[in-house]
Amino acid sequence: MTARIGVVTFPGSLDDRDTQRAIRLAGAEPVALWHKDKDLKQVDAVVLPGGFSYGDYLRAGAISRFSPVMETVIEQAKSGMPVLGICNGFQVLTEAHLLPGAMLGNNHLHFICRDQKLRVENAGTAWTADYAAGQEIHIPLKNMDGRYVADEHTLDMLEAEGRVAFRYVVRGEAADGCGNPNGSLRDIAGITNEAGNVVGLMPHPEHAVEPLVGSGRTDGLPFFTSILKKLVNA
Amino acid sequence: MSRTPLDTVENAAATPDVELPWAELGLKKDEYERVVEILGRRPTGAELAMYSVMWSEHCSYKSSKVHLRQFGEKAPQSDALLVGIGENAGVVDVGQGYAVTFKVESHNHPSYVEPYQGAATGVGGIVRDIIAMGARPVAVVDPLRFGAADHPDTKRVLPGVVAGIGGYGNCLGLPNIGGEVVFDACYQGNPLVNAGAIGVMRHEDIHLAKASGTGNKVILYGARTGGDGIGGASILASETFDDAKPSKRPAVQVGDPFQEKLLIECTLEAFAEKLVVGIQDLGAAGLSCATSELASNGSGGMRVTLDDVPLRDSTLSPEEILMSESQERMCAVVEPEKVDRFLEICDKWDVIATVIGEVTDGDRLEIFWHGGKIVDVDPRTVAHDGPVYERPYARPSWQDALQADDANKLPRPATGEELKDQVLRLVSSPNQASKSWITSQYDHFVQGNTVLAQPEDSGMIRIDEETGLGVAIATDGNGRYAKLDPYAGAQLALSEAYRNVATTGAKPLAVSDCLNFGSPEDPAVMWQFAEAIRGLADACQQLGTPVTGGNVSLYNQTGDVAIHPTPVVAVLGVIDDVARRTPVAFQEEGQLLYLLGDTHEEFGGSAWSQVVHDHLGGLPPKVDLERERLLAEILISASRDGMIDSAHDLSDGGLIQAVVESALQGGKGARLIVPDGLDAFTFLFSESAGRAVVAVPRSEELRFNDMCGARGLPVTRIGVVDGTESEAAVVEVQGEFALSLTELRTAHEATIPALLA
Amino acid sequence: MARVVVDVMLKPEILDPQGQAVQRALPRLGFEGVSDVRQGKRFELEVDGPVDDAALARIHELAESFLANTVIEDFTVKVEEVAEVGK
Amino acid sequence: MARVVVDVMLKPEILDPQGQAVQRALPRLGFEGVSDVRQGKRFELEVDGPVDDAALARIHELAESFLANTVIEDFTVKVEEVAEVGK
Ligand SMILES: Nc1ncnc2c1ncn2[C@@H]1O[C@H](COP(=O)(O)OP(=O)(O)O)[C@@H](O)[C@H]1O
Ligand SMILES: [Mg+2]
Repeated sequence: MTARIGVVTFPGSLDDRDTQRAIRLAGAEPVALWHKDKDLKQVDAVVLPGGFSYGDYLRAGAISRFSPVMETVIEQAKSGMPVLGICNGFQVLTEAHLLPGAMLGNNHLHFICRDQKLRVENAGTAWTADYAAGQEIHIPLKNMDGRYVADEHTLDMLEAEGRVAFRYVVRGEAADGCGNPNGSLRDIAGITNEAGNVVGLMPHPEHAVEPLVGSGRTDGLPFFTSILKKLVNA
Repeated sequence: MSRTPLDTVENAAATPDVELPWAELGLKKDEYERVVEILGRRPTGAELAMYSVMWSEHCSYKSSKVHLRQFGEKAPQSDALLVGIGENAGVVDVGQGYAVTFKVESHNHPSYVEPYQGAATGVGGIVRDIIAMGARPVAVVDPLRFGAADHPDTKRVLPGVVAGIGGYGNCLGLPNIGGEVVFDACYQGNPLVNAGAIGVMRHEDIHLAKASGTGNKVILYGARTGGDGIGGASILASETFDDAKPSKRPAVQVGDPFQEKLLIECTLEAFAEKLVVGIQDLGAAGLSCATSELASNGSGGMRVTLDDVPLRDSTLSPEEILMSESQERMCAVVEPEKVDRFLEICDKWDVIATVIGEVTDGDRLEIFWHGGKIVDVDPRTVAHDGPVYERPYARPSWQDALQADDANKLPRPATGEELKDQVLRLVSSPNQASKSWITSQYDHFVQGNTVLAQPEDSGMIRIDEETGLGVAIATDGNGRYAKLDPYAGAQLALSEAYRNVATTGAKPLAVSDCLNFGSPEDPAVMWQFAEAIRGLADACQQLGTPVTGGNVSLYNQTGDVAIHPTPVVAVLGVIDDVARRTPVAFQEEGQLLYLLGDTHEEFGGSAWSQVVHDHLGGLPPKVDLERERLLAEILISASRDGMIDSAHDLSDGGLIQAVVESALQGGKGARLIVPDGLDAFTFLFSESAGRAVVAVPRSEELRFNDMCGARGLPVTRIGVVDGTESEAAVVEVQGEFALSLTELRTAHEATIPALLA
Repeated sequence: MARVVVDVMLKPEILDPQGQAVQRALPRLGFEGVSDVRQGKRFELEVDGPVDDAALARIHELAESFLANTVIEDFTVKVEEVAEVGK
Repeated sequence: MARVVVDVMLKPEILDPQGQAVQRALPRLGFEGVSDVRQGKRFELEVDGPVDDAALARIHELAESFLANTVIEDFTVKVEEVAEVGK
């Protein structure tokens, strides 16, 4: 038996097929979920993929957050089901208050697409167990609204509880993908909830799973093997 | 002025003396008389609206048609061509049952008025052309031209255009895999915003724009229709017919990429279920174009009830509805029993869809409004029988003087120090500098199949995961060359794009073009246009790459001053296994650098003459298509057989520009030796065509040399890849100068952000 | 029919790069004496029926839960006179 | 110091995809009775010195040439009372 991992398609989702491919390459079974269905088709985990759901109109993730599928995702996430939000998915998770803080427009006001260097800060979540804490990886980043913002109190809490999952590596050469790409507070690239089952990040691990395409690296694969191991061993 | 209730066909027949504002709608007197002759009566307002937009330069190609014919007449025999010129986009067989469609279009003028929206809707339009062929769009490219880099208006236009292309393309989920950015004062008031798209489908999924099968339904779906882009029609509506109407009609369209993304998904789902008989996107001339083209390409006629068109603005007149260019709309012809399913799919994607008519067994296009028949025409006369002009053309009087002003006579650098200084000026000049500030605003990862993207020589997309089948595309065009000699300039544009595709290891298959010129009413411009087409058609014939479609943009001029003639050429190629692609970046220290091809003293129109002397004169580099073909064959074989690890074609900026780019991308230095028989300056800066630099692993040296020798391609060893950036590597020309990668990187990468950020 | 306007602005403590970009451009345009610029959103809602307290309360709720993200934004709700707005 | 507010809205005849997306979402949120939504921009400018007619004229010019693209957008300029804005 392998794990079934759902990938939600919202209107305007873009990286949903790519995420399904990454799940397949990791050895799990991708299951397409539709935003209008509350039914999660008995999946073991859910990924909210990247894209511009509802065109990112109003605010990124703000409209999708109210879709029928999210009612179930919110409910299930609260009772422990692993949920990963990538880029637009991360934005949906903050809008749904499954993760604290909010995403704002990049401080340079442009879309940015590059192979970004990250440090794994928390290798204990459902989605990061195959990394080592402190490991530095390159994962493609591509977004308009990637600036993570929260109040000081929340930021301190995230740090104290080890809930900053990924940070942008800021020392080193820009040509090597270093530097805070969007003005995110405390260089935060991704965070987790208290239980470690819900993780959101801006960069796109599903575009770093094959040497031939995308960034040409495979640094993103451990996201999908982490969750697979967890689910199969569960 | 009171309005007659409705200008029906009946009414028009009964009131032959009513004067219609044909001149305001852009028709010439004889064109209007031709309409009257075709109809055997005066047209109704709605008919006049249709004829006037469909017979415009933009839709009818009336000035360019007589020349464009050469692309068909001289078309090389090619088994790869599945659908040729005349459809929304050409279709090329790339093997394994896959077909690829691609096309480039211009959105120049709107992008000057409103850079963001103009560029965004340009992407939207070209993508709908691709969907209309039955294909899933897989990538976009954007050849761009702007005024001088340091002109204040460039700072308004460029960032808006780039944000618009990115805003729309990124939101659609289409990777941007290539394009161009060129600055020249001649584009100051006429930036060129060309956008291209590629789509992939199975052979059996090719769809055409035709309405056949009596009783089949015509479905309009997508955005509601508003008063966009109907300048002419509002004259018709307000002056002749109803003065009380609001005259405010937007001159600029606003794009809704989210709506278009839904349109793509629901169209592809309908294709997959075989629900669609014929399909047409709505672009220029909106419903006028879609209905008349669908009807005239099919076997029957068509009846349309305009009242059923969903409107965004309820005050629109029927003439305006027919002419509206509202974005994000498509028109499908569907068998009656499949209509419900089609509507269901639209509903699933929250796309508004409405049956607005049906295919009839006659051969007339009839359109109704409020119960009256307002259009009754033979659709062919609207769509295909537009006027054709043989515009006068003449070689301009200044051409000789321009060509006599020989760039080879310009003062050249005399010392190593001067050479070094000019290399730095070259690689940091706006046209040769890194465009990553621009291209990093485009998503090139989405869809997970991007093998190569900018700044590679061509973009490459994997289309089959199992076999690694892929396609490559490059777009090129050098307006400076074309100004010096439009015939050769067009051939050089093709040569360069062809070479760029081959450099990555793909075999060039077919061509699309976007021909950007000044006013066709100027005989000098018309000569440039005629020469460019003749050059391109001749060269396509010789290289065996048919032109599958394209776009003409005329009237790109400010007052009497036209832009440089700018034929932009896109070449599509195929590669059996993308794992064999060749990148630009140097891969490994110690690999040997070879220059393929011949280097002559050719500086006319060169980047060096522009950057160092602000000069444009002389002749462009000599065209040698047989050499291009041989070079391409060698590059493709070498890539397939693993003989080269990196390759970069030589074009503007010459050899030094190419070597610096490969070095910076790979983070590796290079040591170069000026070959016997060449001086350092010519070696570094000449822009002779038909050349590339390749890096060969030492183990392959013999095999590679033998192959070139056997096939008769000149090959010269010019140096070696040496040193890594982290250890202070340099690009050195022995006995002349050395520049550190750090210094080169700063020079190459700082220019554009400094101008625009 | 009445128009209700909801203005949404970033909270003062949140960096507003759009507003800053405008402000930075002003001197270049020969425009001095503006010490701060903030950019926000304006929503114009055309409401059927009377805009009584109950309706306003509902719009307030809508703004709070949807039009604004109160983690980062503040908002105000006001009813606009139906009179034509001058330029 | 005074605050001048420039509201920039798409012209009524221009498609407003953002406003439409908001409007279409309302029924799903259980919110009925809004027949149209338009979304625009609001700029708050903190102006040093007095906002006299000359200053207003200059801000008007700024709005016309920079803050709005009058090909597709309309704008209004108004001075806001310095009093704290209620929530
Ligand atoms: N507007 C653009 N959009 C996307 N890619 C671009 C754009 N402008 C330039 N590029 C990319 O940058 C690289 C260098 O451009 P250029 O020097 O024009 O290439 P070449 O000389 O090989 O034709 C190419 O990969 C090209 O596709
Ligand atoms: Mg090239």
